[in-house]
Amino acid sequence: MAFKKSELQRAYRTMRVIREFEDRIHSENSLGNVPGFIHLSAGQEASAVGVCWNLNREDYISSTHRGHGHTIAKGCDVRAMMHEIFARASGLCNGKGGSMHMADIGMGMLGANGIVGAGAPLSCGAALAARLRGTDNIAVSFFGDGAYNEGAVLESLNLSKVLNLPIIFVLENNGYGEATPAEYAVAGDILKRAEAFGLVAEETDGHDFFAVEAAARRLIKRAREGKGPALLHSKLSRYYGHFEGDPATYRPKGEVDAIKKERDSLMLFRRRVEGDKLLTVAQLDEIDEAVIAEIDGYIVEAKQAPPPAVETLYRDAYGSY
Amino acid sequence: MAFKKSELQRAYRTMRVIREFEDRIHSENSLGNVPGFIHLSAGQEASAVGVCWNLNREDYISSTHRGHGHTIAKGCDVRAMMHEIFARASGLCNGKGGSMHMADIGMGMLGANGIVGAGAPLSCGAALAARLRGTDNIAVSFFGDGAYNEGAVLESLNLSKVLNLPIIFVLENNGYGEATPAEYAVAGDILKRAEAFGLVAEETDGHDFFAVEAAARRLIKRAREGKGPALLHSKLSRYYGHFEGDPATYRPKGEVDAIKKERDSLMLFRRRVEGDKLLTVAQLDEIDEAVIAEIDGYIVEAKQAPPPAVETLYRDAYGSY
Amino acid sequence: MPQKSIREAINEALLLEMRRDPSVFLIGEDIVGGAGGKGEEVDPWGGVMGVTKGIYGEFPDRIIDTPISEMAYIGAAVGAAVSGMRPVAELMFCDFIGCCLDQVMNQAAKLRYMVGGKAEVPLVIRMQMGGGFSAACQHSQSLYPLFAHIPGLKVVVPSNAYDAKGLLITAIRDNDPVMFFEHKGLYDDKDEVPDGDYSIPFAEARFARDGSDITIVATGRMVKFAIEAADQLASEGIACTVLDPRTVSPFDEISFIESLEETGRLLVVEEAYPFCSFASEVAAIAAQKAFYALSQPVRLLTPPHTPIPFAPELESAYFPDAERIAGSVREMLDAAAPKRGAAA
Amino acid sequence: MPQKSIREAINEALLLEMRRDPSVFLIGEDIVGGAGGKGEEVDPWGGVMGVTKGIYGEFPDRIIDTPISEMAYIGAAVGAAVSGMRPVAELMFCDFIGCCLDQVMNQAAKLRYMVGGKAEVPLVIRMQMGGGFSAACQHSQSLYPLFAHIPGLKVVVPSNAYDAKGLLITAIRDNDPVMFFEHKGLYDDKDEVPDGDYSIPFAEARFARDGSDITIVATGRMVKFAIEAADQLASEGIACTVLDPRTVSPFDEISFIESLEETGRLLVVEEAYPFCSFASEVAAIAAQKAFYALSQPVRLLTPPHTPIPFAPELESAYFPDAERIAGSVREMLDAAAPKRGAAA
Ligand SMILES: Cc1ncc(C[n+]2csc(CCOP(=O)(O)OP(=O)(O)O)c2C)c(N)n1
Ligand SMILES: Cc1ncc(C[n+]2csc(CCOP(=O)(O)OP(=O)(O)O)c2C)c(N)n1
Ligand SMILES: [Mg+2]
Ligand SMILES: [Mg+2]
Repeated sequence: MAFKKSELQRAYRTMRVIREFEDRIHSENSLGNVPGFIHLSAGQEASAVGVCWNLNREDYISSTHRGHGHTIAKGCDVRAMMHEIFARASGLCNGKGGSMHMADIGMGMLGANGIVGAGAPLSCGAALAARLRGTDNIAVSFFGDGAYNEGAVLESLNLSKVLNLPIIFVLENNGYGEATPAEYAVAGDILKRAEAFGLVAEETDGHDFFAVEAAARRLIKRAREGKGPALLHSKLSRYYGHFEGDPATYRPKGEVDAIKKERDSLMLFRRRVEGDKLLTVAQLDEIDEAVIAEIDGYIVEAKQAPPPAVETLYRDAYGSY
Repeated sequence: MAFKKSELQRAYRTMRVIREFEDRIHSENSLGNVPGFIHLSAGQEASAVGVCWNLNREDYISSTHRGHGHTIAKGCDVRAMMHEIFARASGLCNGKGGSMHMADIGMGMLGANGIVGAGAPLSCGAALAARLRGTDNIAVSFFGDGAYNEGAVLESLNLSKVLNLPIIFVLENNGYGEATPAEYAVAGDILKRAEAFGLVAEETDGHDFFAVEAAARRLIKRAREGKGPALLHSKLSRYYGHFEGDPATYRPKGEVDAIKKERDSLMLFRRRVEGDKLLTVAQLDEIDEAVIAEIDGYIVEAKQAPPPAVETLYRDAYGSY
Repeated sequence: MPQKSIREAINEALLLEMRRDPSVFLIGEDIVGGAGGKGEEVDPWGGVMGVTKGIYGEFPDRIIDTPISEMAYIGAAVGAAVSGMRPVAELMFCDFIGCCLDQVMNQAAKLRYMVGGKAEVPLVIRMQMGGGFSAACQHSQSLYPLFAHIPGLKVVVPSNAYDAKGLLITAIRDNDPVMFFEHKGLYDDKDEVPDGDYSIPFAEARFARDGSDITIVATGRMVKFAIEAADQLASEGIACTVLDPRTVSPFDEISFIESLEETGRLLVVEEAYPFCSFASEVAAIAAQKAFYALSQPVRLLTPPHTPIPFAPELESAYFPDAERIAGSVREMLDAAAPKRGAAA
Repeated sequence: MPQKSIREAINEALLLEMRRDPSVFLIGEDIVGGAGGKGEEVDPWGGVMGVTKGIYGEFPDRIIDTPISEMAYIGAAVGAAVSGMRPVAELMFCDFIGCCLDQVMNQAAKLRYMVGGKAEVPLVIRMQMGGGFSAACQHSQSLYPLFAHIPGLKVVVPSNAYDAKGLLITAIRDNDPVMFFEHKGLYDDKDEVPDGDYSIPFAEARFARDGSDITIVATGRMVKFAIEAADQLASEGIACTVLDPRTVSPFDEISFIESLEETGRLLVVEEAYPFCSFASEVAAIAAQKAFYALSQPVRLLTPPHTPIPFAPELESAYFPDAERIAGSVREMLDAAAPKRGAAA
């Protein structure tokens, strides 16, 4: 697909926003400024943005504990997200959810999730709803290599095929589920597993926006046409520990550095668009600077924003009770 | 494998015991004599006996709601089973469990199960225990086509391969999970599903004792040698409704009759051993008669046996409390 | 008014709501039966108890049979609810919650709260519960206390056909996840049930009997037994209030406390396990909020703290029944303690 | 005696039991870490909180990392227990029980009963619970009441390092399935803990403080806060008993009732959800069995009936703390009602 210049700018910008969002939370967290359990997706930007590139607002995604990137890629309010990270009343979830529960149903984002694999059934439901309503909307379920062994995900693969749901399972394989290598925990063959459930399955380079975008486009088109569910195996890496605080000593020395040097998603994108003369270095630098300023602004603001009022604690458990 | 005459007699006898056990419960149930929820395995005898033929007492099996055949094939006390069916103090579970909870840990029978798919993890555990103890014992998990879509089973496939457990998953595919055809509910390909998790998978004719026995033998041998888990897809049929009381109107007319006429496990066995002149008609008839009398004796006795004393209600929830 | 069984009442509520609101759909295992098969009937089962029988004919696209994958399809119902539908999922037996609790407890129940109120989960999960069939320990449980423990869920336990219909209609129209418990032993119980649609508000207990000597709180099948006992006791000159909360969560504390203020005595009769249960909760509310009204110790009549046995003789000793309810009431009234109520 | 943290105490209990009994093994997610990988450390994690760190070195074959498949590996622990081993499984957070409840509730808990006592399930499941980390609604729950509701399970909730070690050793030697709850906020709390092995019987509550004005029942982290409050109140002349049940199921009714008979007042402080909870259970027991000892209404100090919020400000308002405990006690003692106890 030929991208317009503005599209390329938008794609790069979104990836850069994710990276900056994560990098800044990382530093804020090291300073003890961020409450709660945080899982960062730096390194995985291309996959989130490449998949969501093909989605409308009315399409739904579900995400994982490592959900900032997906949430941003789906178009949710980054400012409100940052406020949520800082547990502010003005946060995306009014300070009730935090990093692991970022969600914006109106934007088609069903939520990050503290429970590994739990998003897959939710996305099946959103896909079913789309079908029952007779729209051509689809749903995406993002999950990790570790989650591929959860009953919730495995049952969902089967259910999605039985009901011929318009859903794409995006397995973001960063090589580890917490401290456990995927090679240990995922037996057999990743693509064949999905294929054996009757899904179409493809593998893609999750560091490369263009590869992800193209693969997702094919699979999503099929799904919109009622041709059924698919799995996209997106191979990528995370830059930080499993959670903020994890020194990641289970990774071989130098693993992350090598990837950063050779397969960084922003670097690959730049290389491609600069090489093909689609965007100039200056144009890209400008985006970088703007994003750095934007995210910094959010952080400054979020730090000063008021926390939720204590009375709100008692609200929102029910619509009525 | 060449069977001794006494072995053939034992195999036939066990299958006949299962058939008679189920047929008689069916008639007793129609008369309102049997309490509780009953699922009969008539038609599925060859699979239970063919698999368990290769097991020692120290090997473990887990079973399903449709567990009488497996329990008998594993060598549990048929008399005590019948007493359990009639809810007697002298029952296999002292009248506490009934049809859905037949178990005899000492005989390596971890239990029928009221929860679809729940036996698979239990058998993984028994297999793990065998490995930790350094024995060459194995475990078998029997389950149905419907159960092949349960998270518990799917996770177990993966876990068994990751831990290289000595376990055989025996998928007894009788074409239906309750009123739902397997073609509808099991997406994709049955063998490939297990293979995609890294298991060895074979298909066998579950009506044919000799076919099942041979296939199970190969897979169990591998497992005993530490070569890992396998799945045996045993294709067969059930003769009665899903549970006692189900008129099974979801089955095409004549389906069961045709199978009874052409693929009945006892008939196939007889045809083979009579044809090969391994056993005579008279020898087989003699077994039939003896079994009929035996089961009848159990029923007569069970009907007269005393129910459990009410005080026993309060026992056995805990070893100590 | 027409007499209808609980089975019919529920079927009718489902049909009426499906007609009224196109976003209502049903999902579950064998709630149609025979999917993709070659049987002659279009809906050979209609659920294991025939509750959804006949709906397929009118709404073939809105009643969906799934594989045996509770986590996936209950979760799909949650996902469909969040994205704007009103699913009514059937979990065949509440005992199977062990296979899908996460989607109920961590997703459906918490979604609204965790996003600061900016989501709705208009989901109903219908489940069978209860004993009396010798269905043994994995098919006889009454696990509503487990659900009632979880904030974010509403829990409904109807005891008769009229209530079942009206409460189910309320449940379907409610914007929160509602766990709807149907006692397998009551499906054939008949009652006067209007044909049209009507709804019964949550947290409004029903006074099944009025009497000033004692308050008996009971749910589900126990209401029936409590009424039997109360009628027997009435002939002995003992006047019992039988209070059926109908919804366990939210619970109608007001009616309950009012009743205790009148009677001063409390017997709670429950079919569920006793420990950390709804029976405990009712007693705890009394001890907190109607303490001075109570004239004597609260009494709970429940099964023992054991799994449910198979043998009919054991099972009938396990569950409370009318006789034991009446016996408990008599013992309470015989107790020497003076009535304390107004004095405090 | 050496000072050890709860983390150390648990690690030590595990090691001692593994040395003593070759059938004890550990299974869970990342309880070693780095399985099959190329990192430099042999056990880079030792569990997400480092509790099992160092065990791999001594017992590489008896500490097993699994895929993220709670139903399968918790079920495998059940199966291994039934077939003669003594597994200690770790469920990283008790919140994850939603993914494996069936194996706990319908298998482990019921197996012994359903086979008429002819099976044993010597299984321990260790789980993190509790709030205070802004870990939000799916990583902060204290779900022990849910487990305590299920007959067949034992439920242990230690509040300090000495108890944690002694109770875990008892749990491992016990022949029933034991749910062992570790509060994530207490792992670093230190206490005098002997090096050798010792066991603490179940159903023996600990009197953390003795006092005749009121009985405060508290578990887990709430014990710490209750002690803080009691010490503060002591300086105001109010004498509190702080009763730590240590095991929620079985519960030490005897000590509890004895204490109520002395104090006549009951405050239950719990971190778990309030409805159908252990707090309700304790109050219900009081209302049934210590009714005449009570001089005033029972009081429960618990979180509200909502999920757990993320923001630190909300979370700290959500959970009881020492100040609110002290406040509740003062209010209770200020209440006008005369002490009734002995009179009745
Ligand atoms: C049901 C459940 N089990 C375990 C956990 C703990 N946990 C959180 S993230 C995680 C690893 C997930 O790995 P993967 O799916 O590969 O995602 P990644 O973290 O690599 O993005 C685990 C085990 C959980 N949150 N939920
Ligand atoms: C977790 C769970 N879900 C649903 C049921 C209800 N149920 C009992 S048997 C059965 C069908 C099982 O089908 P299959 O595995 O093919 O075994 P079969 O009955 O054919 O032997 C179902 C759905 C159950 N007992 N447990
Ligand atoms: Mg991963
Ligand atoms: Mg079947």
